[in-house]
Amino acid sequence: MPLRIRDETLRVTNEPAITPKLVAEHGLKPDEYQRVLDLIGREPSLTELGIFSAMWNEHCSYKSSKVHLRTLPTTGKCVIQGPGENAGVIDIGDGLACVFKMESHNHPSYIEPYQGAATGVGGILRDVFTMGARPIACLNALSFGDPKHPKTRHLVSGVVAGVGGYGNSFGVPTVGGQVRFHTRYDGNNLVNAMAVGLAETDKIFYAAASGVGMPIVYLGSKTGRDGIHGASMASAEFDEDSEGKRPTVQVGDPFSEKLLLEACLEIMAKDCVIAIQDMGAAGLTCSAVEMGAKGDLGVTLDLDAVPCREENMSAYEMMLSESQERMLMVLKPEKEKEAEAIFRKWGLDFAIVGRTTPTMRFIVQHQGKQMVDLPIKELGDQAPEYKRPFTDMPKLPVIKAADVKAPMPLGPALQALIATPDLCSKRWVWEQYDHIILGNTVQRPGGDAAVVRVLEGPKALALSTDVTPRYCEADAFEGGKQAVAECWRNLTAVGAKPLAITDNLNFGNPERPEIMGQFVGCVRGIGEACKALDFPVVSGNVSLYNETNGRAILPTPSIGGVGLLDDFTKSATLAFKAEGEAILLIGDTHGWLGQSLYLRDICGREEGAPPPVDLVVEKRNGDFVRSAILAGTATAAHDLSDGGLAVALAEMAMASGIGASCEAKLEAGHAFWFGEDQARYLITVEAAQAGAVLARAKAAGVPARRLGLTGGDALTLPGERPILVTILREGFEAWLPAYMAGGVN
Amino acid sequence: MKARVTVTLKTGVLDPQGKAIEGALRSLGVTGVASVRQGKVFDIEIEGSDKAKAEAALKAAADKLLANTVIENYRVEVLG
Amino acid sequence: MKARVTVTLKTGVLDPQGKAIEGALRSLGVTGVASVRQGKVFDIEIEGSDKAKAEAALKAAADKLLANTVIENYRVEVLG
Amino acid sequence: MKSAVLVFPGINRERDMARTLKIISGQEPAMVWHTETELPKGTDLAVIPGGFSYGDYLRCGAIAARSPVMDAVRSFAAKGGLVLAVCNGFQIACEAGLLPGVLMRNARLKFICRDVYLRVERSDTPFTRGYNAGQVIRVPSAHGEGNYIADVETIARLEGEGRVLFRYSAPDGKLNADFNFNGATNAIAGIVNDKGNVLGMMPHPENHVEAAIGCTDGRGLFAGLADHLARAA
Ligand SMILES: Nc1ncnc2c1ncn2[C@@H]1O[C@H](COP(=O)(O)OP(=O)(O)O)[C@@H](O)[C@H]1O
Ligand SMILES: [Mg+2]
Repeated sequence: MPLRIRDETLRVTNEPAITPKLVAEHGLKPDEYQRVLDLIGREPSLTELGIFSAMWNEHCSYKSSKVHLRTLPTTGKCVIQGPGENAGVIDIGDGLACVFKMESHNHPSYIEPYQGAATGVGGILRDVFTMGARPIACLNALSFGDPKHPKTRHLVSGVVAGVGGYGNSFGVPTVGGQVRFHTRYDGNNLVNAMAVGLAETDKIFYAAASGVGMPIVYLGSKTGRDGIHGASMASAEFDEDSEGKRPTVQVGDPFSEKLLLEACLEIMAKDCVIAIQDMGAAGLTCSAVEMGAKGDLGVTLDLDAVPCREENMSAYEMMLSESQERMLMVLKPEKEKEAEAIFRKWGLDFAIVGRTTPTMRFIVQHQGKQMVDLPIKELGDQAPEYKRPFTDMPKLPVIKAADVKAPMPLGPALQALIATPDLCSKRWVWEQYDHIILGNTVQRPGGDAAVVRVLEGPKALALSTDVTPRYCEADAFEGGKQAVAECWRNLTAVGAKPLAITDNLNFGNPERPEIMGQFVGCVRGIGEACKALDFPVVSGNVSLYNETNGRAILPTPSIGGVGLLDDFTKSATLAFKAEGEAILLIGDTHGWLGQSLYLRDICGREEGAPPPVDLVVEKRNGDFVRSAILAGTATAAHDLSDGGLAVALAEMAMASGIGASCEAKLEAGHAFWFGEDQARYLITVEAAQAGAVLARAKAAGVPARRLGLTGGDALTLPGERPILVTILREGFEAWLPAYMAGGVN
Repeated sequence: MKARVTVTLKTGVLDPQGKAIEGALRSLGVTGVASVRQGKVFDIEIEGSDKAKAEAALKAAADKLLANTVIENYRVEVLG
Repeated sequence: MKARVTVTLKTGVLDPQGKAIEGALRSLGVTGVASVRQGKVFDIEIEGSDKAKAEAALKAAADKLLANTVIENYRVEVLG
Repeated sequence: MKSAVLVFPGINRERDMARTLKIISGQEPAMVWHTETELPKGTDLAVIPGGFSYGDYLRCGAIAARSPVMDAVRSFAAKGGLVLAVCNGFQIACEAGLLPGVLMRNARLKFICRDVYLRVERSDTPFTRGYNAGQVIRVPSAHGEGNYIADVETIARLEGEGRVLFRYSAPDGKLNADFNFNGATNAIAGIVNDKGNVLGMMPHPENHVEAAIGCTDGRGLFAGLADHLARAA
């Protein structure tokens, strides 16, 4: 590697020489370092190397994923701001906007589950209120290893406490999410956190600086040596050693974040702010460079002004610190005093640490020395971009229902299924989250989508996170489609019109063609579904290198969807409402057992092609269900997903305490009851209306059939002994608390 | 036997509690406090009288449960 | 100057956290633990070098804020 | 009803409380910053809302209890003014010496957010006149430290003087350990001071006042207060 002469204008005497080893430790490949040299025409200083390493790592630069992400549909009638800002923004009418995004904090949560999860929630909340929105809800999608793995219980306990600890104290309701277990997450659990906020459409704040000579203000908590290398860590694969290395863990301070929220919103209301950017991954570096680069301006920072909580911090450390609860803001100069007074009132640090310049250079000064002098645009835009080779996995065979022997009758199979780690109630988790604070939670966790009233109503947002990783593993393209379709379906099942999504793409090492193949396949599937369902992507996050010793996680593209209800009092819930109502099954049932939970957890076979998703049918069936809900005809609604028809029926019964009996002439086959065919829902209607609803479905080209009637205190499947709803509930509620108490594996 | 395990935050790890307490002391008019770091103590009653065994058991307890060794240090004292 | 204030629960005051830790230790296989009581330590950096003055300030801090004297005792040590 | 809602750094249910006061009384409450040394003139109900004042660092409510505005609340209460302290507010009131006892970590050490059933012990107080004695109401609770503890004499006095207004119970009003989810002594969910003008309670009646949001069992408390104040005026 040709090392060049040090630049004499950078008189950095106390920094070590740049060696190939040091370059490698910064995660820069030799060709990437060459790119640095070509770009600046000299050897970088250590601080500069750190800055390149932070800006050009996978986490910040999206170098492996960018080319593919560009293919996603990001525009639509409701979209105000698509990907590229701190969060996506959509128009929900009445001058209001919904601001939302999902982000991962996987690696930190494995190393220190409580603080890792907590700071993950803190980070995504900052992304949302940086844009001028008051957070109104959080969701969390969690994937853990095999329950039998010795670390799993500890991770579940810490992560859940951390998500709750931060959100509860900050004061935002955590209203939904997912929890799954699979041995492929053993060394790499996933913590994806989503935040949703509300703003006025004409008061959205962006990161792009404007105007030369404007003061750049540092706000929030002081800087310490937290999480230096954090961003690089998020892009590095784990090995046996990394548990020993224990990089500096960031500690969350939800109290300071709450103060920061109130101070920021107050300052924004006073019209003081030109641009604002939170300090997330790669802290001061990333935020300063982005503000300048997006605004076509240079930035000069004076590190002597940065509020530090530790002594003798070097420029390198200050530039790369990931201390939490900090912001950078470009202020209207005439508002300096006013802004400072607001921050002082909230007990937060406020310091002018730099200015915008006309030079397009990123300059950092510390103790009278110039530590950094880099071209600001190139730092962001010239990051390497890879078209990594990828291979598609061979298609798996379609499993014929006739080839799957039922190991037990339907009833016991149903009871066993709803007591499995993936299907059991997640009450133990969401009861640790304050899901009602702010007084707008219309539908709490436990239904298909959470429903959160907007201001005083009647509008409300429906929120859901979804993905079925085992489908993605079996067929990335279909799995990507399915993740979006299921999210759309969950929003539809409460009666909402799905508007837009955020995606959080969690995969293994993209340098392996088969992993890259999963990524590309899923992104294609997501894009196709988003187009077909008019459900654009407005924000997202990519987390790669989730693998340990060469074993990757299941491909897990979490989808977080937002839907709109014009009148939340019309929203549907999944609980049966009354006895004697007709239960209708919407959508076609072929009995698709491949990759079903029945096949995996009852028959012990994790096999076959996953159910295909027909997006046209998906839309037609969903639109029909939504209109039945909004017309008030459907008294309850629930989409069918994991576990199929029998599980969905049981969930509706358990939510209400009312039983159901199915018509005797129905198929008794396991494939009918547990198959996971897509685009299906269950609704209930008054018995007298059933005929009319079925006729309407027929006219709309929507397959629909009558399953039976609600009533009694037991669920009766055809040819089976009735199962008391209370017994179903016991099984459903038992597993997770017992597991966490150490009682079961 | 009585024993005490003291758990404190490692240097450099943010201590939001300590920070809030500093501020509160200042506004209560307690002067001269430059910084506060908060930790935990566990006062533990141990059966038997084998000091070495007790110390080993406590170290195990601290490692497994009482301290989060990613961000905390601990100290075990068997007081006898 | 460095100082430490240790705050512990008064005897007789129920300590759910300590109880839970006892149980957890048992299930982790740490044997011989008869009881656990959890308390707090505050490691405080004091300005100046007047030990008596420091002690007075710390007592004030503990009385006014660090301990809830309804249920807690405290002990002040100036380590110098 | 002229109410004042205290605002401490880190408090986070002040908006919920303010909205409820407005819904029930039709009057916007005054929001009072913790550094104030007086309550607004004419205040007839002071409310210490829920949340995480000062992050619940040190001890829940400890730091807020020592802020300037609490002196104002103490003298307001001493003159007989009505004080409603909910959740973190209850913790603050105990730390401030307005109410006896302490709120310790929940018995199972976890933060729990769920609807709980409260048995209303008596209806002849300004806080409970909107209910019947023995009535069971469903209100949400959301806290990690609500396990009420006091020394034996204090508990005996509270019980003897009829100062326990709310207890965690089963839906049928029976006391049952399964429903005393935080492990509070005698299933105590809410108590008043010796003069009966300061109520501290852990659950959140302010989150159950709208049918649209699922339940209106919390209304009685606020409607009762408004009624009491209207009659007193
Ligand atoms: N981590 C979590 N946090 C909050 N709520 C959760 C979490 N995990 C699951 N839930 C809730 O439990 C319910 C069932 O979850 P899930 O089976 O994933 O629903 P669906 O099949 O409708 O997508 C949902 O209401 C969901 O929001
Ligand atoms: Mg669903």
